[in-house]
This record gives sequence, structure tokens and C-alpha cells, in this order.
Amino acid sequence: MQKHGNENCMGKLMTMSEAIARYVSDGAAVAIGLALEALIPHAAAHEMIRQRRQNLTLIGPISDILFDQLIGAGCVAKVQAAWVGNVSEGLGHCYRRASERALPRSLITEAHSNFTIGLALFAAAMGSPYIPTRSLLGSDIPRLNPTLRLESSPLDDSPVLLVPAIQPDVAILHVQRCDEEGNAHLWGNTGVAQEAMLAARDVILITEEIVAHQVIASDPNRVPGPFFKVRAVVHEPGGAHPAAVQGYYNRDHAFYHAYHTATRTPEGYQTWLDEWVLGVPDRTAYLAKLGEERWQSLRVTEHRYAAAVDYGY
Amino acid sequence: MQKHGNENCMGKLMTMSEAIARYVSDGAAVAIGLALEALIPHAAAHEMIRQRRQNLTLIGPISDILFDQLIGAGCVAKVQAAWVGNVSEGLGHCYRRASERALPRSLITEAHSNFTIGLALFAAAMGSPYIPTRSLLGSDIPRLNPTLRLESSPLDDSPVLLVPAIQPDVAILHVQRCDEEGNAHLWGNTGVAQEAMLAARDVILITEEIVAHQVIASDPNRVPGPFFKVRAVVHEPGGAHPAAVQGYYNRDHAFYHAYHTATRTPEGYQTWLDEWVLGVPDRTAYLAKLGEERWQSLRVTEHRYAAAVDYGY
Amino acid sequence: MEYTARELMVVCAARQIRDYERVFVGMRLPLLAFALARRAHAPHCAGLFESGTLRDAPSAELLYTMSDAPNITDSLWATSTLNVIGLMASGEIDLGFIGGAEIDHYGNLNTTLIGDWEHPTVRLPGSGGGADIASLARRLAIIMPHERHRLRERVDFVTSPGYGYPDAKGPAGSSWRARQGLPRGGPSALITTLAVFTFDPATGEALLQSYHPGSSIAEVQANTGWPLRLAPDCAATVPPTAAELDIIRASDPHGVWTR
Amino acid sequence: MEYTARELMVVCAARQIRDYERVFVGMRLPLLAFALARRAHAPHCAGLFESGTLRDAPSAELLYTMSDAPNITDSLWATSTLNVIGLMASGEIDLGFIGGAEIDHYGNLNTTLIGDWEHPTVRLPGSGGGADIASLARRLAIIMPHERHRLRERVDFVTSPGYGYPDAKGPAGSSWRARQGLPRGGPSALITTLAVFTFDPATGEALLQSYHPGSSIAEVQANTGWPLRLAPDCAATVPPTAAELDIIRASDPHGVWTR
Repeated sequence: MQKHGNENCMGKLMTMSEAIARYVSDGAAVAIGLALEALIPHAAAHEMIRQRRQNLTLIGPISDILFDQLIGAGCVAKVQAAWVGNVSEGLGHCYRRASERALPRSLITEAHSNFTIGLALFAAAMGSPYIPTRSLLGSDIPRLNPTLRLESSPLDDSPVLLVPAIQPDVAILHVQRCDEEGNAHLWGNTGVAQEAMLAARDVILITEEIVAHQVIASDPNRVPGPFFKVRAVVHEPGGAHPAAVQGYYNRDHAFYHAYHTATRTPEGYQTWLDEWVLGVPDRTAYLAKLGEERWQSLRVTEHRYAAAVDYGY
Repeated sequence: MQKHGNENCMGKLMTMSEAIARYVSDGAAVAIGLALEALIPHAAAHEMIRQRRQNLTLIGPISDILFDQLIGAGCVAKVQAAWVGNVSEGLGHCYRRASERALPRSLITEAHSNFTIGLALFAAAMGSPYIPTRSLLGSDIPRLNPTLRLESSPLDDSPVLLVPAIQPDVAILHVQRCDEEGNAHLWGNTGVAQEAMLAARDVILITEEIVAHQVIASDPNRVPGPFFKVRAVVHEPGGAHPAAVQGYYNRDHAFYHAYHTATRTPEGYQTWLDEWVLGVPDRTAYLAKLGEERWQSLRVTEHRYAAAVDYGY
Repeated sequence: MEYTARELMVVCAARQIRDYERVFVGMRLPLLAFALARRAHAPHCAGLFESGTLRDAPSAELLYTMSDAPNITDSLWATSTLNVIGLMASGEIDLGFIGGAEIDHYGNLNTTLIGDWEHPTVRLPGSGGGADIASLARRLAIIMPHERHRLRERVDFVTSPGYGYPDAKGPAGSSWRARQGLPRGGPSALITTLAVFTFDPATGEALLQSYHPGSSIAEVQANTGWPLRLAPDCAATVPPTAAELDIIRASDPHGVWTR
Repeated sequence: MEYTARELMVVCAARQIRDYERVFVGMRLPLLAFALARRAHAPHCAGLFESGTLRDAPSAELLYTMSDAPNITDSLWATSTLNVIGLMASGEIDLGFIGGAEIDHYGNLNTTLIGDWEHPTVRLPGSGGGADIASLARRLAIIMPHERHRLRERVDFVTSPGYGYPDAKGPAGSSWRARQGLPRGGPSALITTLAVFTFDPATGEALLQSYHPGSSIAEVQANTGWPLRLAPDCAATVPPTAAELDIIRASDPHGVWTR
């Protein structure tokens, strides 16, 4: 029987530590980092590392150092992704070490493209077993990823690639604002965030702001998905740093560069992890460590407000 | 070779009469009435009738008297739809006469459900030949609509219904506002409007307001699709009456009732058509005939504005 | 206390809704039932509309269609038809309401055509989202006027699958749905102007669960096109309470849908 | 006039963009090429990003990633990754830019792994949207540093299909793509630090179209892992104009991507 809101009578608002403890178990299939380089729930990933999650499957298009960190910490058994690395710097050193030398552990990659990972999540959201596409025909990716099936279209016998549905156990989304029931507003690039929210069994929302129910209801077109799929709401301002949150703060490019430089060796990665993850209890301490001046330098200074919209009758 | 914006150097802004003359040809497959009971481009349908279009294929979920009018006028050879009638009143008399007695001409119905018509348009938007679903298994609909294919899933041999892609020649969308290049804002229920816009070869936008480019660019998440698919922009305030346009005017329920009563007989339909379509040159005359008092009574009085959103950096 | 048959039907429909459930709401009576359930015994239920809307509270004004502007105002999600029906396809929707022109002994509904497929005597509007709701919701409740020509042994066309028919591979019922590949569901209640039927998933047959006050098993049989099978606890329908009627009349003060 | 190899590559990339075209823009050099084309010879071209963005003008600030906030501000469409790549799948995108770690004689690109599939010596980040762009765009332009170990006779892994390879069923080229079921497309240009290659769709082979000023056919051959075939009109690459360089330097004032 499906989960119901009544499991959440006690309320969905909780700390990051509670949300990860309750809704991300060892071995879980976790969709995270879904809006490409923006809105990446780095604070959630750091808490998974602090809680020493094991054997996770990570699902997402291009995870921009979040997957690399979890892989380096030994939390991950498998990735279902289009790209794993450091977007502005290049390779992900931890992903390389795990894939090439099984350090700190072996890793299975089920390779996708951005399109096929999106189609896989959309298929789950539609209750469809798979979606056929003409993309990746002639690519070796389907030969490396046995879940992708080359078939002929029953309509005209032409070649098609069948992309099977992927249903995450939990999708973790970073949003600009939501209420305590999990009604959220998400804007800017959305990548595959909505598809993942609709595909997942459980949803954890990490939010910059908690707002009144009425704020969300004033603009229902901005809502990524239904509140009743949301199990936990975590109020974590700055929780996406070093990724950008449209209208709140910009990407901290230097942080990605520093990570790239620091993690070239396993020892260097461990030092970085001790400093930025294991050595800080939570995101508040992380931001304090980052420093007020640096944090303020990332805040939005060029404000651009959306034109008025009337939902009246 | 695909159409380019440069065909529209002369500008996309034109009258309804020009837009229908240029982009809706006899025999065209036209997606229209895509946001279910709201935002129905009735003014566009009336112009198609005045221009005596023939052998059209109409594509849409539940057309709420728009399809019934075009069918009664003899413009339609085929409908690909989930429902054809008068939502608040019931049956569509013209649809019945055409289907039961080939009056004024024979009509082919390719029956769909709201889900399968949406999946068919989405498949075209994704460049996928078809999308499999478990809906309608056990229904007689696939036996009445030969385009729907019962197959076994290559993944596990379970039954699936394959919904082939539908690519309209033209999609006609009614929107709240857009600029002269076809950058639009659409809000409220969207039904299958975005899927149809992305699936169609050409797009005609009917808009309540023409606004500055900057108004649209201030809120890119509200845009249903890319300007470069838009061939024509028609500024037609009130163009959706008797359907509702969120934030502009409400549904004129009495008008649907009057249509239902008036069109019980072919003669009654012809009288109605002469009065409301053939007897008026354009939407301005139609609204004048409707009367200022009645029109004002439909306007939004309870204004509800969306909470502010910052797209800054 | 006075009440109309439709008011009783709204009450019976509301009783199908449990607290915390996600309900695919149709128009007219089911919409009033959603409003009643929210305000009575199911304050946490959520309503979804195939037009692309999610609501936790009924709209401020009476609706004639699900896309009416007041139904979007203050809603909790305004999205695509695919996204909301997709939720149902992926098993997230507990209960769906639909109506129909014809229903049969096994809960199969027809909203497509009466008579011969090639030359129908009556062409009906079609499925809309009805066939999707019947295919994909966890439970299905059907609301119809009770007339003998509407409650038939077998419908002319199965638009919205109920429990199918016995065939060479096995009986009607949940097993028929499984044979077709339907992921779940099936009719749980048929609410008419005279009675309430439940269904036996093992055989797919409708069971007379209750007959409305003022009606009788004999009257129901006289207006039903199949030989009735009674539920073990078949009895008179529990009438509306004054509180229930007050809520319904507050939602439809002019009786647009209930008179 | 002084210019860097990367500045010349940006100019060569911009020359691939025709007016009114819809271009799938990557990061770094192609993004600068889009800015240059818009301001020079293609004022009506539109840029799309797989993050879900459509722009008719370059962003106000230099981007490190396509999801950087300034790239969404004042954009013309902010939507899902599926919707924008779907446009390419349905044939609406004229030109796509991608890079790669390795490319071969037939324009096949590798961004997945170097060495043995099971035990790679180098694990690369993967496709991202690259394989989709190579599969679905009407034309493909590839931008890479010119090193002999990167321009190989055959890549270890085909992430993004170019013109494939000759096989029992026929030659490489457009016919190979058709045999695979790809709907269109194929590489039209390979732009490197030393040269520009075009491709012969009949055979799928790369043709040396031009060598950059200061380089030579001999130097290109020395740094290319396959025997060069020259385009009939092979010549020196036309250098950037002062106006082109001014635009590039205005877009990347600190030379983040061009120095």
C-alpha cells in the first residue's frame, strides 16, 4: 500500500540529519543534482557522508562534484548518470579512482545521456515501462549499459533504443521556497527535477525559505509536483553552495577549482573531506567556515523580478 | 528543410484572417482546444468556418463545442480526440449528426483518452515514434482506433498499448500575452498545450495582449515553447469566449447552454452559425454583438496576483 | 428530513473517500462529494483534476467545468494533463470518480457509442479521461442515473474497463484485469439514483449493497438489466445527516447539480 | 595582429553558424562563438542549452556553466532538459557544438573511457548531452585541442556517433548513420588548435579543409593519427578580423576561455 500523508501527521519539517536518517537508507536509489549545475543539494550529500551511507545508487544527469564526493567517501555502489565530474574544471578525481582502481571501492556506472536519463525518469512518472528514442543509435553507450535495449519499432521495423523507466527510492530537490507541507516553488532551469520528483517514491525538499501556504498557492504553475509525495522539508539556506540558486546566490566557481586541485590524490581528498564535510556538523557551521565575506560576495546583486501575473476569476 | 524565422522577416503579427489563410490549409491536421475547457481559440475556429476550410483533421483532448461547430460547418474529415461535445451540457449535436447520419458530411473519429492524446503529442515533441502505456488495456478504444497498437513489452512480455506520435501541421494556442516575435506567457491549466506546441510543425498564437519583449523575458518559466516555432501572432482580446482565460475573463456558461439548445436540429445549428459566425466579420463584431454589459460581467473581479519571483544573479 | 436523490448520491460518493486519500475528482456530484468529504470525515484528502490541477480545498465558487478559473485560483499545483494522469498511472491515486451512459453487470462502462460500432444509433462524446481513471486508479466509483436501459447485462462498447467478462482464460474480475495487463484497480462502488452496488473482485459481479430510502430491492431489480445478486449485508442506504446536507447546500446553494 | 589559437577557434566556430539558425550551444569556446556570431554575421540566430534554456542574446556575464544564474536571467524559455533536447530529436535544431577527449578519422567521439572497457586506464566523465547532440542535431561541429593521441584512426569507445565505420552492410558516412537508425546529422566540421576539418558524408572521412596561420599541412599530419585527405580547396585558415577579436575580447575580457 502506498505511503500516505498521514505518516507525516507529526509534520514534514525536520533537520537535514533527521531527513537523511529517515528517508535515505543504505542501498537506496537516490536521485539528486537534477537541475544540472544549479540547485544541487550539496548539504544533503554532505549529511549522507557524515551518516556513512553505504551502497547507494546515485541517479542524475551531470552531478557537478556532488557524485564525485559521495563516490570518494565510499558511499556509492552504482551511478546511473550521463556525466560525472567537475563541470568547470573537467574530470572528477574520485570518480576516476573508483572506476579505474576501485578506490575506495568498486563502482558500477550505468551510462546514460542527458536525454535518456530524463526519458527514464519521465517514463516512471508516466507509469510507462520504457520510452523509445532514436538518440544514441550507433553509440557504444547501449553496449556499456545493459539496461538500454536496441529493438525494432513495431510500427515500421526501424531501429529504436528502449530506455527503461527508472524509479528512484527518493528524489532530493533543492528549491527556492516551500511551505511546511511540501508545497514548493522552483524556478530557473529545472533540468530533470520535475520528472525525478514525479518518478520517485519519496521526495525530500531542501529549501532556501519556508513561506506561508498562501505564497505557494498564489502561483501554482511554479510548483514542481504534489505535496503528498514530499516526506521531508528541510529549511537549509545556502544548502546548495557551491551551486547556484536563481534569485538567491551565484555559483562559487573558485570552490570547484579548489576541490579539483585538492582532490588529485586520495590523501588530498581525505583532507578536503575532513575540512569541509566531516569536520563540520551541519550547513550552518559550513557557511560560517566559508566566511561571511565570501558568502555575501555570492549573493544576488542584480535583482530581476518577474512581471505580474493574475490568477483571479 | 525546416522553416526558419527568416520567413517571418515581414513580421509575425497579423490579423486572424491572415493567420488562418496562411497557416491553416484545406486538409491540415490542426491541434486546437488544448487546455481542456480553458483558453479555447474559438475566434480562430470561427475564422476557419468563414474561410470554408475543408477536410481538416482536428486534434485535441476535449474540445468543448469548438470541434462540434467546425464539424457542423462541414470543415472536418477526421477528429483525433478523447471527447467531443459540450462539457457543461453533454452531447454535441453536430458531432452526433455527422457520426450517425453523415450530416453535413461523414466523419472519422480516431478515439483517444486524455492521457493517450497527450502521450501522442509528447511523443512527437520528443522525436519518439510512440510511447507505451498500461492505460486503456481492456478497453475497446484500441479496437476502434487502429493507430493504437497492442503489443508485448520487450522487457518482460507484459501487455502494453503503443500510442504513436501525432505531429500536427499546426497548433493553435490561446495565450494571455506575448510579444511580436511569439515569445508568450501561458498560465493556469495548460492541459496538453505545451506538448502540442512542441509537437506541431507550425504554431499560431492568439493573444489577449501584446507586450514588450522584456515582459516575457522577465519570466522565462512561463513560456510554453520557443518563439521560432511560432509563425503567426494574432492580437485578439476576447478571442477565447465563451471559454475562460485565467486572470482575464470567466467561462460564459450560459453561452454553452444556448448553443446546446439552439443546435438540436440542423436548421437550428445553421441559424446559430449565421448569427454568431457567418454573420459577423470578426471577433470585434462578435464581442459587440455579445454586448458590453454581458462581456463586462465575465471579466475578472477577484484579482489574485502571484507572489514575487527574482530571476536575478 | 427532505433531500433529493442527487443529494443522497453526493453523500454516498463522499463516503467512498477516506481521510488522506488522493482523489481524482470529476465534475458535478463527485466534486460536491469531494467538498463534503473534506469538510466532514476526510479533512486531509486531496483532489486532482485531469485538466492539471491539485487542490486541498474546494474552489471558492461552484464549477461548471474543471478548468473554470476559480478552480485554478489558490490551487496547489497547476500543471499538464500528462503530469496528473501520470501520477495515476504510477499508482499514486487512491480513488477516481466517473460517470457513464451505460454500465453492465461487470462494471464495464460505455461512453462511446450505442448500437453497431460502424453505424451507431447514438454517438456519445467519448472517454475524456474516464478510460484512464478506470484503467489506472486504485479504486473506482461510478455515479449514474438508475435506468434499466443504462444498467445492462452487457454494454455495446467498453470505453472504461471494469472487471471485463469471463473468457476462455478465466473469469471476469481482478484476474481479467490482470490478464489484460491493467496495473491495478477496478470498480469498488456504483452509486445510482436508486441504490449503491459494490463489486466482487473474484467474479467481477456487481452486488446490491444498499437501496435508497423509499426504494426497494424489487424496484431496483425492475430497473436493472441483470439479475441482482445481493451483498450479504444488503440493507437500506443510510440517509444523509442534517450536517451533510448543510455542507452540500452551502456548496451548491442554487441546486445546480443537486436538484 | 596578435591572437591566440583559441581565439581563432572561436572565430572558426562562429563561421559555422548561419543567420536564423537554432544552435545547441555548449560551454567555453562555442558559447563565445555564439556571442560572436550574434554580434557579427548571424544577428538572428538562437542559442539553446540542454539545461533547459533558450536565448536570443548572450548572457550579461561570462559563464562557467550553462546553468549559471546570468544565463537564465532575460532568457526566452526556461524549461526542462527533455523539452530542449526533444526539439533536437524532432529535427528543430540546425547545429550543435561538442568537444571530446578523442576523435577518429570518421568523426566518432569518445568521452567515456580510454583503454579496455572493463578495465579502462582513464575513466572520462561521459556523454552529458554530447551523444544526444551528435545523434540528433542537423549538423555537428566539434572543437578539440589538436594532439596526435586525441586524433586517432579509431577511438576506444564511441560515445557520440559521427559517421561510424565501414562494415559488411556498407561504408561509413551518412549511409552508416541511416543503417543505425539515426534520423539525420553527422559532423560537418572539426575545429582544432591547428586546423579545420570538414567531412565527406559519402565516406564519412575527415578532410583537411584549412590549416591555421603559422601551421602547415606537414605539422597537421604530424599531429594527426590518420593519413590526411585534403579537401579540394584546402588552404590556410582565414585569420580573425580586428572586429571579430574585439567582440571575443569583450565577451571574455580576462581571457578565461581564450588564453
